[in-house]
Amino acid sequence: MISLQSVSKLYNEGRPNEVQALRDIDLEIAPRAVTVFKGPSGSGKTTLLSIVGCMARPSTGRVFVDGQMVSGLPEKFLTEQRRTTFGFVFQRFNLIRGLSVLENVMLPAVPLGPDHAALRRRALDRLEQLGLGAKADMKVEYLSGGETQRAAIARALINDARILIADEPTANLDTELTHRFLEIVAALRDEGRTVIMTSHDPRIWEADMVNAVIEMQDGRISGAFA
Amino acid sequence: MIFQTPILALLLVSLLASLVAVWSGWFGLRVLARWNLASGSRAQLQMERLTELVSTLFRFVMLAELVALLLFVFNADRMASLFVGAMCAVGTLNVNPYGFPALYAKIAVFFAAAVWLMLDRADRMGRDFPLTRVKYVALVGIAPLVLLSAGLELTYFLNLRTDVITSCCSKLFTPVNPNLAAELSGLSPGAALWLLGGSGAAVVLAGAGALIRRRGAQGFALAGAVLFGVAIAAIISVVSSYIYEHPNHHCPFCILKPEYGYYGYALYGPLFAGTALALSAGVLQGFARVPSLTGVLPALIRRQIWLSLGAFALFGVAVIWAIVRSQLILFG
Amino acid sequence: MTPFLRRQRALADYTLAALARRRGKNLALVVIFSVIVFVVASAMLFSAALQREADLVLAEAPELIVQQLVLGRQDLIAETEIAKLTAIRGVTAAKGRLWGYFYDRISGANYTVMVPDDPAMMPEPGTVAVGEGIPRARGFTFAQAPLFLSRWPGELQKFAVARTFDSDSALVSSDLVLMAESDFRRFFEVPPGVYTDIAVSIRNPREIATIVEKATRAMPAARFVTRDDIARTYQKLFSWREGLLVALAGAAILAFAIFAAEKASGLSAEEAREIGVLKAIGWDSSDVIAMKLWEGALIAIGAFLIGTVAAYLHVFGTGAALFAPVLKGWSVIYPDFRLAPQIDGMQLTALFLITVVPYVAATLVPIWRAASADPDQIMR
Amino acid sequence: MKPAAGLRRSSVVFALIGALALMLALEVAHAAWRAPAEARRIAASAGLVRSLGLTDLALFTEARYARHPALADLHSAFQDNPMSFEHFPSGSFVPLPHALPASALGFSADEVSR
Repeated sequence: MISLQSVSKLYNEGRPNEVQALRDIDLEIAPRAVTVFKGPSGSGKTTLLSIVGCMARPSTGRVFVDGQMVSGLPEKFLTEQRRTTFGFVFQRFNLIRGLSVLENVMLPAVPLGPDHAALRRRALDRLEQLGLGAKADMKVEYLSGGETQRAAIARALINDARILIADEPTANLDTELTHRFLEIVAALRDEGRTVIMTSHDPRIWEADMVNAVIEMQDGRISGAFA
Repeated sequence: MIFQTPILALLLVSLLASLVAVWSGWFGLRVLARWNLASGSRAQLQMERLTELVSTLFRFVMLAELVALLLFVFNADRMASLFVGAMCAVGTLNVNPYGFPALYAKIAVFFAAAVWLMLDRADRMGRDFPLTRVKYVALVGIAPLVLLSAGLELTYFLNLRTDVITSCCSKLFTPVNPNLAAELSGLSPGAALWLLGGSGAAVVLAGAGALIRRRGAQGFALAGAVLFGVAIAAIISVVSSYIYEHPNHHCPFCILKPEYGYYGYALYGPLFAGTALALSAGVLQGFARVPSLTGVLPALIRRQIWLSLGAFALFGVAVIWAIVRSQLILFG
Repeated sequence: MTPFLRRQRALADYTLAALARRRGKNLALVVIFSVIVFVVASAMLFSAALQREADLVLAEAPELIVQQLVLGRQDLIAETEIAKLTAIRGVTAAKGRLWGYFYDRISGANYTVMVPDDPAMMPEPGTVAVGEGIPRARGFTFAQAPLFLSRWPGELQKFAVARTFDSDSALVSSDLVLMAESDFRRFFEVPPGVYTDIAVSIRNPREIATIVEKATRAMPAARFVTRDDIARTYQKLFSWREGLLVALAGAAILAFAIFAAEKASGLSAEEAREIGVLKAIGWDSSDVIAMKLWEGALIAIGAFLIGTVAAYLHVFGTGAALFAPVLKGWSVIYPDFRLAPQIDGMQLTALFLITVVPYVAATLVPIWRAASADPDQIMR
Repeated sequence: MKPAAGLRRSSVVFALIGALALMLALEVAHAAWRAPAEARRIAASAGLVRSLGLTDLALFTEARYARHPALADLHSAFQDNPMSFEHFPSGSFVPLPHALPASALGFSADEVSR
């Protein structure tokens, strides 16, 4: 359960290139559901996602995750919150080149210091589930687009995050892969996870398994559909 | 004199420590003026990130200073043969009036930095950085100490003159001379051991009390500080004699020499560690009631008290072993 | 293993994986750093070992040497002065020493010609005992080859070589030619009744200062060199030179530290993006700093160990082959010596502080700068 | 540095560092092991020093004043200024004997050590 109360975000405050990315947002995001933000680029979707995901502090306003206020936390604690609660799939997936798929998947767990062998097994299981078991030792730059995305999903889930955040996950994928992605998302929701996405891909917000679509424009919420 | 590898290494560490101290002192002043955790502004965020840098730098400097403290004494010992009359570190440190003050300043920096690091650690455990102001007030206080220590050290090394006839530990630590060192060596062995045992018991009692009642670590810190003083006095007055197996040799430095199996390190290492932990437990106790720390700080304090007691116990074992092993019989 | 250690190990794993991607560049870095450590460590070990050897060997030198000074230059000293010295209480013995230099035009070498102090070492007239450097300088091809000495063209004096000192004592005896006193005085035309200088033995070393004071009053024109003066001269000679070399190497270390800082701060766009990704997926600044410190620590400690281990082999295995040319200078006779291997905690500590600390220090601020990137920048 | 399958990179590198540390330890041990033999050799040299009445090492034999730094003739060529650059390379290794008593030099120790 995530709620935002009159959240605004300013970038580069006090400088000539000041940008008001979010204006006075009030929002509740349901748990165990798939929520999609849609809107043109520059509408503040991504900024909202990074505030929801404890990646950035809002300039004003309050953010609650599971009833606990996180908006005033120093970065260190915000990070702690983030890495145990959220998993991220970025627009360009952002896997680290030169490392193997397995190494990439294990990365978010490093600061927690888990047992290496157990972690490795967990990562391999996750890759197996996503159909990447055979490519675990391959360098990430040799993966195809769909495989890269699935590797990114595996990485996002390695700390067993309850909330998966995906920024334009299907921007570079063809229809078949998009369907494959939606299947994965549906399976995750059925596992009891919350999924939050941004997208301007109609294939996503028209999909059946999406529970809520929130439309944004100029840093404001301009509409919500269930 | 300055072109000697150990001296160059020591000066290098002092220089780095001074740079860090000056910069972080200045940053501390800025924090005291502008710290506002409620603000989400860029400047505040930047400041929060800089605290990370200050902590990292301080930890690094602290480690380097610890090694440098060892090297300082070791080097003083080694250079003794350069000076007429010097037999060990005492003579070298006595070559000019800055030697001993430089050593004391280095020790003070060690304790101050140790306590500060613990404060820093406690601060970072609280979700609202509750001790930030305290921490930076302390830092603004420590910075001049670091500079003073570096200045004394530099002055000392620049003024090393080999044609000065200096004194040796056998002259300094003899009961006949009217000075503090002589007073300490003149302390009767029995009284010194009783004092040491007494303050050791006080430390154990204070520690047990603080562990059971979950407060009163300040008393433990005080007992630890007293034990430190008494222990140094006892080392000079009696323990060193046992190690040298010679009733009139009272030097607190010669025990660091290889001839005596580097036994001094077994004494000073635990003693310094135990005292530093005791002091920081005492200081932290003052903040145990800060709301965001009530959940975590008592556990940290308890751990420090346990570790401190353990270190003092190691020191005690080293003292007893020195006495048991020795051929020297002072009593009986 | 505790989570703390597992975290450290995982951080090390990551940094190694990252380093392995630019393997050539990073190996080159380690190699350059190792070479710097090697030079500094060799200088330290070499001078410390020489110094120790000098200390121990010269501890047996005469307690006091008395030289006659004329116009500020050393001159021959009269036998009558010996009595003045033996008259002082505490002086066990005072003996005139006969020694000097002989420039050998054939080999271009300077020999030290000497009459031994101890009668048991005195060669028979007509024979000499020589250090191991003399046969080498002369290119003797067979064991019993005689030594011909010539002071000017046309003059030639033949000495049988009764004994050659082996290279165990080369450091003190390499260029020596020992002669009987009669040979010495005749060959060098030193009149009877004078000596080069006087060696004084003193029973109690604590009395040396008092004895020098008394002797100065008795012989105001003389110069007194005590054994401690000699030992101190050597200690300073070696540690001063070592320090200077280290200071010079310090310039190299500084340059290297600047280079390291530059490398750490001039992160490529790729690396900066990577750190952004790490932060975005849940690494804290302190994790990134710890990871980068591992990078520095692995490079620095690796280089430190490689450099130190190699320096030991260089100094004690090959006899400091790289330093020999400097020490040798233009001397024709350079002792063929091996030093007693010696390495101690203080040397290692000082070496560690002087090489590793600047490197790590130089990278700290750039590391922090990289680590404090905004985690959300990767999404923008 | 290519990790073998299943072997962590850190294991490989820690093992390498461990091996280097072990070599360093072996060198320390070697120095300790050689010590008695070296002590005998040094004692023999020291005996030679005693019976011959030597005062200096035979390390710098290129010139007469370099041969005996402790007894050097203080006014020979190239030595007038303690900081003067040397004619001989080893001169850069052999500074003036600083420790000589001021009285014997005829000028103050300050001037010498500067």
